[in-house]
Amino acid sequence: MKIEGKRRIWDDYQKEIAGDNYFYVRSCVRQNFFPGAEKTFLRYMAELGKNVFENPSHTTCTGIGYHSDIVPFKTAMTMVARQFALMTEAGYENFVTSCITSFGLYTEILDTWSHFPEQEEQTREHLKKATGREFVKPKNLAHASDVTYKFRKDITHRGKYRLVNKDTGLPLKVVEHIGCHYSRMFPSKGVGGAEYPYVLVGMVEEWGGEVIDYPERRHCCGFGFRQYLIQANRGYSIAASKKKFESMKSYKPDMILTNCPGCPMFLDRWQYAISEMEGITYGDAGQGIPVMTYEELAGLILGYDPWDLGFQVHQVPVEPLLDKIGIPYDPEKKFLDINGNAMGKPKSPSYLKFY
Amino acid sequence: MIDFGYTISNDRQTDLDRGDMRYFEFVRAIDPSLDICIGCGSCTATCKAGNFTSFNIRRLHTAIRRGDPGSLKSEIKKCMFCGKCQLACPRGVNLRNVILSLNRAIERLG
Amino acid sequence: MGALFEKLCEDIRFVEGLKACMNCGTCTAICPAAEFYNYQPRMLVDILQTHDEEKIEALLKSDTIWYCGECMSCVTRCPRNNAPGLLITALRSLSQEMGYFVESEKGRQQLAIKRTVGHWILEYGYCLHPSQITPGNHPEQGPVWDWEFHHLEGVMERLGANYKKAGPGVLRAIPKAALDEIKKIFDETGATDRFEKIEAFSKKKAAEMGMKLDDGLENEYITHIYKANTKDHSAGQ
Amino acid sequence: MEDSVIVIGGGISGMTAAGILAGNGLKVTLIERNNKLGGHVADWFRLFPDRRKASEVIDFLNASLGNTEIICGSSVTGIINHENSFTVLMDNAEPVTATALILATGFDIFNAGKKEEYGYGIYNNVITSAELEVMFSTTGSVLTAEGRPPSRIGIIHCVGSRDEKVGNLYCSRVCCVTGVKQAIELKEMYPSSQIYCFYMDLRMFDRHFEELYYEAQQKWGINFIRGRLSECAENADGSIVIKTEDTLTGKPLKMSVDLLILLAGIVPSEGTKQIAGMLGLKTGDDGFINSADGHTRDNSSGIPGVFLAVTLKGPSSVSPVIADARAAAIQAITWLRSKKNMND
Repeated sequence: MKIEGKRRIWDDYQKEIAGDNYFYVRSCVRQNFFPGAEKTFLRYMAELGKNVFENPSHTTCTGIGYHSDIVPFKTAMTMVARQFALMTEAGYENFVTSCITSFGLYTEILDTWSHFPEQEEQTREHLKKATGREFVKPKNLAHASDVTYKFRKDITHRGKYRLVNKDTGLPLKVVEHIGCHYSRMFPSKGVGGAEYPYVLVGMVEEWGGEVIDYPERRHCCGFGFRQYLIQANRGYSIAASKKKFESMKSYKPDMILTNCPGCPMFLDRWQYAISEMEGITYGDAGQGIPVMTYEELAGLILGYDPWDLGFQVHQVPVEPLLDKIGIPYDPEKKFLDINGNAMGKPKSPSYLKFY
Repeated sequence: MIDFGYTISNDRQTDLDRGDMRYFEFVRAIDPSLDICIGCGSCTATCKAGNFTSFNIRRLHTAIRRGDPGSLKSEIKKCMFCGKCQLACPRGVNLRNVILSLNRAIERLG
Repeated sequence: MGALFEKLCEDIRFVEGLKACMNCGTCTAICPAAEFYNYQPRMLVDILQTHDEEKIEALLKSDTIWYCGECMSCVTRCPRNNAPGLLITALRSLSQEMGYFVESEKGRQQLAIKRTVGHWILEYGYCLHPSQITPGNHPEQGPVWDWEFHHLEGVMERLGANYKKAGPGVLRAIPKAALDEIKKIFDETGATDRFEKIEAFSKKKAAEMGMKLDDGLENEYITHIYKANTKDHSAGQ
Repeated sequence: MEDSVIVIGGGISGMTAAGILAGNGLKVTLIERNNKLGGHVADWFRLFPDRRKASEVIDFLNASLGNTEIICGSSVTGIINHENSFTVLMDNAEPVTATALILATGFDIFNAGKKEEYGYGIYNNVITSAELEVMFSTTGSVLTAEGRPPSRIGIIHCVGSRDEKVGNLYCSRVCCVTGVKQAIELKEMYPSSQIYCFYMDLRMFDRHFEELYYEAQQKWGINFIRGRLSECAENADGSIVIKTEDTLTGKPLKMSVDLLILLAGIVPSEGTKQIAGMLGLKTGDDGFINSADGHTRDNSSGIPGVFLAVTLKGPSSVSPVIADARAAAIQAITWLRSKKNMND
């Protein structure tokens, strides 16, 4: 593999990312499954002295409903317009989404409006009629991973740890997984384009790790909206993730890094389900391959407590990875509540290790 | 093992790295004319069995050439050996002999 | 031009998605749905560009249009700038509009999505809510989720969420005024109408199939559409 | 002034035109920006469909040049139209003036790196058909990046052709038969190898092309799969995983190959684009120069005294290129001899 070839492509796809004053909108999936990730994003942005504003009245963009086709496009456009209106009312112009599905939908809608201005007009009318609100389109639209990518060097400077094996001194091997809706429809809207996105690679390189490219890197995790939401369709969803694990396993990755809401949850949970269905585990000796979000990884680099980041709600244990880097953690505190009281413990799976 | 209410879907993708080329090699040794097929579909267009069933002779012999004999045994029974495919083939592929050879391959290879 | 094709052309996603297909197969080559279902986005585009009303009606009533996962990988690849993934969104919209979705097993599943994600949007302001991700319906979420589900308030508090409370933060309670706005947007832009159509057509179909269907999630029809595969959807071709 | 012609572009087209003009006693100057004549054909090993050596064609054209003044290593920087004559300015040579111009600035090979998903310039075992010809003609052996003989080879048609994503809607014409020719040559070199061509249509339009395709299937056992390459990735051992649909079975298909050859198409050359700009010649949506009339005046540029020789008008193969260059030369001669009373 010639890395210069990728660098040439990366140079072609450098998008503009605003430097401060962000209007932040949350993700349906991530709030449920990675509450610590969104919290961590706001924490390091504050430490970096950046202003990130959240209006409690913002809501879903309806992306999951839209992509499972119960929500019409007109509705999605108007819901997105309402978010823009909240941004406008708060005096912001830089819009940041926590969710990739949202980011893709916002991008698609802005593109639609530029090609079909009458759609924008109609949306404005719908919004006005339904809510009385008006909006200005954002000057800059970014995903939270874009923003984290932008400040990756600042995170290094404040960081305590690097993605290096403390015993061998070798970089940790990371496979990255990009959400499908990050740049597939609009390659120029993603850092690094659609084929070799650089947004996560840039973080891993900066923080000392080594990115492993593997044949099924571009394959979807298998969420497929209705393909997971309905139990009868989940065979598709799990098969897609399995295909990725089978393809990456010979490279012995130390971890999987993701920028999408659903992907880390599926890549985490499906390792458990595959083990319980087929007795197969990936990674060393039943440990699985730890999966994390870029915020969780940034948090580790910055030396935040792993249990503040939310690793206790991952099914695939991250302790082996923490040990490799040399990040201290207190196993006794893993499942305690905020006051240090016990809340019981999850049951141990049959095959996948449990700490 | 836990029953999750579903199973992991099988992959339909043709994987030429893991293809079962035995049927193709068997037929080829008897009748190499399948090599010159241009995939035009004249055989399927004229096929009597294909007019009354889901039988698709072109798809079947293409799948054999791709090492994918999955539906061979059930599909090949639909052929009525009328030989029209062979008449229609612009490249002169001896399709009747190909089908006969495939039947022999099934006997031999299972 | 036939009536169905004309209706599809009213959808800008359809107009954007259908240019001219040369049957090259780059879409099917990397389509996750094509790997696991009897589905080829190439065939879908090829059928649509015939403008054949009978074929389009059959498509709208078939399982075929419900296999796609809307990952949009096909959009990146098409050398003719077609977008099969966008065409799917237009076809699914029309299938629900016409009530054709209940004619296929995969299409009938729309009611279960409407009664979960659809209702959660209106109730919680988000497409999902942890209180609704029950381990029973989501066994693959595993023992950690099972533990979390039974200690949601404690876990969410530990991780800095603002669970069910006012103000900003993870899983905050969405103000009633905001939820009212969502409802008004839904009424104004056709989502409410679609919900009603999904309900009405599904109720008719449930009766036709002789299955019990009430307004909740625990009934014969919902359980059936949520769990059943009565045929092998990967078979064929 | 004495009738004279400047031929811009020293590929087989320009060489042919110069040879005809010189043979008719005209003063001819042939300008080439590279240091040698022969253009792309000089870098090719064997030509389709009969696999004769490309160097034989170059030798023939060289021998025909007669008294042609040859200026190599100079790019044209400007053209002055004096109505009755033209002065061509160059970066590395003195200006030249003549009474007619023949433009033969030709094509470039599509930059396969633009098809990012094919990994050209990233994955070591992805090469172009042009690079394969260089391997044939220099070392005479074709090895993988790891130095091994390839046991499985993929040949990809339509790279940069028939593809709106890279802005080229047109067919490059020569790739189909080049792929078939190269498949046979590789099979000759490695009889136990498996060779797969991935195509959408096999456009065997000219004499003996279809026969070559037949020979590739019947004699050499080359596999043809109807499906356009969707994407590539690299295996740990450096082999390339390719994904396509076998459209005749309707299933996605993947396989690993040791070497992947991209039949990179034809695009208007930089020189062609520059010349079009200098003279104000009209180009089509495809970037190639439009002649005055595609059927009846295909060698006329619309500017009196300026004549066009394919392939600046679009992709073409060797024989038609030579025929078209001869036609351009004859038309220039006719125009000059008729005392320029025709408008072209």
